Amino acid sequence: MAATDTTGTQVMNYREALRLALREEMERDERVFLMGEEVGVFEGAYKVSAGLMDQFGEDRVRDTPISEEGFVGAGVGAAMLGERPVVEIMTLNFLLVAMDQVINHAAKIGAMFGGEVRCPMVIRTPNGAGNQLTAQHSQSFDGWFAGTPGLKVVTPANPADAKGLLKAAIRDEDPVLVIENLPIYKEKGEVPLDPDFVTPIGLAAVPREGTDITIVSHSFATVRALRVADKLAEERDVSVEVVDLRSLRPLDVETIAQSVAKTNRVVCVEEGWPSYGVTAEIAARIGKACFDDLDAPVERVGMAEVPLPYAKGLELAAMPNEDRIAAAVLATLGMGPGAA
Amino acid sequence: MAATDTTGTQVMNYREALRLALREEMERDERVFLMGEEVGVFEGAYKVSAGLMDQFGEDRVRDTPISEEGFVGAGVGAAMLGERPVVEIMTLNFLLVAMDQVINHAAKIGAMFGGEVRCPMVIRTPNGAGNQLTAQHSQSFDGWFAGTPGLKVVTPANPADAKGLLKAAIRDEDPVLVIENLPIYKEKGEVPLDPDFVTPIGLAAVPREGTDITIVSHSFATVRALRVADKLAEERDVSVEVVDLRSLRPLDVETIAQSVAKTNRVVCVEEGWPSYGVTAEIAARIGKACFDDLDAPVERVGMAEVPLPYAKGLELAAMPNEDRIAAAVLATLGMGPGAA
Amino acid sequence: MAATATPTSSALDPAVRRDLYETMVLSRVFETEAERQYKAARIGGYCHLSSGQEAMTVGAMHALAEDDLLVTGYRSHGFALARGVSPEAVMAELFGRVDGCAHGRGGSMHLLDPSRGYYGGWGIVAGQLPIATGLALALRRQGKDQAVLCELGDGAVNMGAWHESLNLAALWDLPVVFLVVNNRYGMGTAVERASAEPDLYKRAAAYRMHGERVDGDDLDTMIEAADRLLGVARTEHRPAVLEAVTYRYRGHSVADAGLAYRTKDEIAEHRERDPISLEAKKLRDAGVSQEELEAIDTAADDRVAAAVQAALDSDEPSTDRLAYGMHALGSDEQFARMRPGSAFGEEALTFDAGLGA
Amino acid sequence: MAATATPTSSALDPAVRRDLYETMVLSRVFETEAERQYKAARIGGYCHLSSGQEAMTVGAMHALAEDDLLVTGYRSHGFALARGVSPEAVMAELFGRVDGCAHGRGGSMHLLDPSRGYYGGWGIVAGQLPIATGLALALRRQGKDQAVLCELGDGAVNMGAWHESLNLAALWDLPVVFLVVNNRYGMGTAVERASAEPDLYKRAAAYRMHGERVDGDDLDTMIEAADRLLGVARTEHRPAVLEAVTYRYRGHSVADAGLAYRTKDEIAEHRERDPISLEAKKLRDAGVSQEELEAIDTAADDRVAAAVQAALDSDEPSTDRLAYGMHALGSDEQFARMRPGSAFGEEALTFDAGLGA
Ligand SMILES: Cc1ncc(C[n+]2csc(CCOP(=O)(O)OP(=O)(O)O)c2C)c(N)n1
Ligand SMILES: Cc1ncc(C[n+]2csc(CCOP(=O)(O)OP(=O)(O)O)c2C)c(N)n1
Ligand SMILES: [Mg+2]
Ligand SMILES: [Mg+2]
Repeated sequence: MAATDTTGTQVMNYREALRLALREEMERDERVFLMGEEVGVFEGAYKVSAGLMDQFGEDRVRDTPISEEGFVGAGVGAAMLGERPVVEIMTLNFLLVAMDQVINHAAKIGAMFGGEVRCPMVIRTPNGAGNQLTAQHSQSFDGWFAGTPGLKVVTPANPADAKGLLKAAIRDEDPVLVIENLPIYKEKGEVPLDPDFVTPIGLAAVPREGTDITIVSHSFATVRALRVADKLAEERDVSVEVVDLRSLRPLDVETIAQSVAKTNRVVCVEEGWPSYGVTAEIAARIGKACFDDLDAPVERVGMAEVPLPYAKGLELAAMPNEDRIAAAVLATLGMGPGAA
Repeated sequence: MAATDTTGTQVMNYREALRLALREEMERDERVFLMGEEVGVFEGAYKVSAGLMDQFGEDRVRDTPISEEGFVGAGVGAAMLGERPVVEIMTLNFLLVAMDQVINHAAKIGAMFGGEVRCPMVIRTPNGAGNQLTAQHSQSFDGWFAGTPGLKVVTPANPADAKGLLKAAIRDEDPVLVIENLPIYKEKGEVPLDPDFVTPIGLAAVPREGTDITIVSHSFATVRALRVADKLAEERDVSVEVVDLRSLRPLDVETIAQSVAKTNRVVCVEEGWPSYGVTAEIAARIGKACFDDLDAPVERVGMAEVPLPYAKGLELAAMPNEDRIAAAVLATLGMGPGAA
Repeated sequence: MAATATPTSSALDPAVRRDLYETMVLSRVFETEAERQYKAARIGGYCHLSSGQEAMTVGAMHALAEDDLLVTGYRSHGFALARGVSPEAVMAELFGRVDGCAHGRGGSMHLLDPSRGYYGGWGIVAGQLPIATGLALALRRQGKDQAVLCELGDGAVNMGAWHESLNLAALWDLPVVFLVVNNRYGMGTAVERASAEPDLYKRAAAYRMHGERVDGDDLDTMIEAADRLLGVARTEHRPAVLEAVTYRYRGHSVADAGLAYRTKDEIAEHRERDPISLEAKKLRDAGVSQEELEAIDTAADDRVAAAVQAALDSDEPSTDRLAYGMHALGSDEQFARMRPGSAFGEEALTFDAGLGA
Repeated sequence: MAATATPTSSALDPAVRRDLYETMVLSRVFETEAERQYKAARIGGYCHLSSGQEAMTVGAMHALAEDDLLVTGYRSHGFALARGVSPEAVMAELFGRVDGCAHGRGGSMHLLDPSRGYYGGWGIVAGQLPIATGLALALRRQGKDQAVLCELGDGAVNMGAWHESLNLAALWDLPVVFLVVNNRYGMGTAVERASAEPDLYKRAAAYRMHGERVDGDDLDTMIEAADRLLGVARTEHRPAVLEAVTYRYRGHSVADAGLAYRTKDEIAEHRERDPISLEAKKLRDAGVSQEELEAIDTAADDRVAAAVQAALDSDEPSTDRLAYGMHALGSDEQFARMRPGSAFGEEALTFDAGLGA
């Protein structure tokens, strides 16, 4: 997968795209180093960093003890002194034990110290559910970080953005949380090979245009949204536009509003719990920015509001599966069961 | 303040009302005990527990080391074995270091273990800003907990609810987060003396009725909302209805919707950052439940989205002060600057 | 600091030794079958096996008194079985069925049985330590002379929760024994690459707590130490760290081949000192015949086959009961007013309905 | 384990001793004035004084080399002053003015001066430890022979962050000295009521790290120990714990009378061994006259009065610059598309405008 050609694109999966971004940035900038549990000898719990310790050595691909609070904070300190740490957290769930370093330290530095010192660090970690990992291991706290002034939060939903956003994050002068996603790791797509390809932070994408209704989503929900759009186009002749947020903070309200101004109907989808979640903010923004454009209430679809149960059937039922999304789209269009 | 009369009401401040609730519940039920930093000898950082160690002894009013993760988790374990721990966290900011025990342990127990064991614990802690405590000490993460299935979250805004909701929380069989508030501690009000007075969890209050517009708020934002309502009634002849949420999870959408159905206009106010915050959820719910009732977009007012700066002038400007709330109300009524 | 010696169990009654051997074999056979069922996609999620650790597990459970309490991490099939949870209830849990010990809600990582004092089965590294500390605090408040055994891995000793829990337990004289299962690796990270003090038991001294290391692959050693330290916890209300050195044969979880960070030779070397073989030898030395031992194997096979069948026969949980158990009875009423503008069909979420459809 | 001895500073040059004394007096006078200004409502928030701890502070800062780094908790006026941050910049920070060392954004708890290697000034108990560890890691990555001094309180040693940081520092051979300021209490909780091992320095052993306890009220002792351990950190890249025993005269913060948990007698007893008086005696013994000592007092008074005046003369930060510093230059563009449907007037929040109006 290590491309030497740097023009054009290559098909690779999401995890390979992340690895390419890491490799390119580590080659470009000595200050970049990777740190986390099992990133080195084990090559990453999800193999994102496979081969990197061999290439860059133990200092730049640093295995840590199980001590998230300690090594996230160590990343903060190293960043303050001009390093460019990329800290891997095995899954987003484990960031709970390091919350204080992220929220009350990394995010505070720029403002609290009057601009005298910066914290250019990256934390990368997958969110997501779907493999029966049960209640403690299947969560998406994306909105908590996106609601924290001082942080930036990006959520790539395909391999190209995985490369582009991770590189943008590493080059950013502020703390950036890159939320990857377990089910997308194996998804494939075309990825630009240009080592200076970056995806700007704060810019949503419209991976599918449509005219009848908008689905706003991020991370794996975008993958689902695109599938639902395909299916509804085929089966119900509905034209769905998909807005992939890509960045939760800053949030690109402009792109959302433009889409809703065109379609006048919208469903917001997320993998996590909707109440007080990401879709709450999206729906609230749309309610204000598009008040006169909306022909129907903004619908939301997310995980059922329960700690995710283990049994496969329960898990599938609880997750924002494509049937539930399609049903919400049709209901918002007045095409649901019971409609004419 | 220790009332022996148990009929009627008595004027006391919020902190005394909390203390009364603790004392009554500890007298009623041997299993109830208080634990936290400085709750005993020091009588509480904010003196809520003054006198309780004298009355109940060191075992039931237990001073802890500075180890929030440890003693919150100890509360979880004790609750699983049938105790009724009330864990004080000095301020909500410090719950960040114990996040994992709250979110990934306490909240999971009932569902993840198939209903085989429960966790009847209370965590009480003040949120809030306003005394120049600066970025690390002035936060309101209320929405994060309210967005966590398995938890219940209440936010009393006056002394009577402080007593009633804390007692309801202690008697509840589930983990309940009682979010108190620093600026309200000294506010006074009538408090029922009946030791069986409780405020039901999940029921909003309407402390002020009005016809022109609704302000939805909780915690200290309700105190502000009531002041703004007074002021606007007097100065601009505007009739503001105030809905005090009291409970963030469960959330009483019914009471909000009834109010908005009457007034057709609404401003949501919170002390924290609005983006991805509590008002996002409230606005999203209103957008859906009251789609046909709204005559104007739902406005939101909260803290400016910056880590709260120290300097008094900056702090005042950043907080959801009453001028900003009043301006939002008038703008929503079309009475703002520039309006006829 | 030194723990008061209590009568040791090293002179095990032969019948008891045989029983314990049966449990060790059952555990091994159960896990071998679990791996097979995982590969057949009847079990999902994470599935952490403990083959190779049976002497440690069974020894500790033998020392645990009936009314003592147990808390573990996620590598806990053996603990559940040795504590008396039926293979049917454990296998059904792995299959995600209603007859599982957590009614199919928890899976491999979240086994439990409060009726046997087993309070889970937790998945966040070291997250169970504060909880075990709290259980011990509750015992003290209730004036009981019972102990809590809290299992954790060698990787868990580097988490902040370890430090806070041990300090609280020591400061408050709580009856909890922290059983550090040193199987040499936390995922792919060897103990020396993770712990600045790789003699993990020595860390107990930072809390003026007793700590000791034992050979976790020898059943008698394990029983003696666990029994003694649990005894101190019960009677003198003093916590302790018991580090049991052992080895896991399989990868970290079923998904890990377990070879990136260690050699086949290393595994083979440990297999030569297999705890089950060690016990078989002791039984043979005590006169148990080869046929008898084989009968134990066969019985375990049958027992596990029956557990698989029972799990297959058990119902899948009804999807109408997604929120079962989440909140206590009566909470539906509290949530009733949340329904308008529902984001997720709160209508469908009820807490207090039964498990059935 | 034992730290290699490096030349000690106990034979302080008389001029240096005098300078250090001046700093100790300055610190005391500054804090007395800060308390007065707090009561006059010119200073808000939390304000933690360190009167009584001056020998520890000034001694540690003397041992810190110019290119070493410093991280502290929130009780840090003395550290900032002794590190060379001007009284004007510190007082202006307490007053919330633009000429404060954090431009009025941080206040008493969040002093800093990166140009002097001082990386804050942190308010969450033990939150600064992982950060100090990371600074030391950066030094190592950069191949530098500098050290980090990380101040923390006796109460902080019970936080998980302590454990994780010390393990990382020891495991990775990081040049950081953890200076535990044991002033006997964390708020109202005495050390023995919080730490199961009240000899705090002994906890270093849990990481095979050197730890030692010194009399923090004796300037020479403090300098010798800090110098020696920082030297080991710089040259051998080994961390250490230095526990300095001292006492705070005032309450936990200006809001605390400081008497609920200790007696007036206890305070009086400690005042009898006041570190400034001890140093004054040494100076007098070395021939410094009473007038000279009084002149130092007067100079400190003047210096602090000038600082107050400068702080008063400094502008209040413009409310148009609420978001100053939050994000790096160029971030405004990233946030531009967030404005429609603004919840909080994003229009008003710019990061890269200057500090002025
Ligand atoms: C806080 C946290 N971080 C990371 C993980 C992922 N994880 C699960 S098990 C494990 C290794 C634990 O090793 P050890 O404590 O030695 O136990 P063992 O698996 O050997 O039984 C890791 C890193 C987790 N569950 N929780
Ligand atoms: C995590 C956390 N918990 C609680 C607090 C509140 N708090 C501030 S200072 C303090 C006492 C700290 O004592 P110690 O470490 O001895 O330092 P000292 O104040 O004596 O300098 C406490 C409990 C906090 N800031 N952070
Ligand atoms: Mg292990
Ligand atoms: Mg102290």
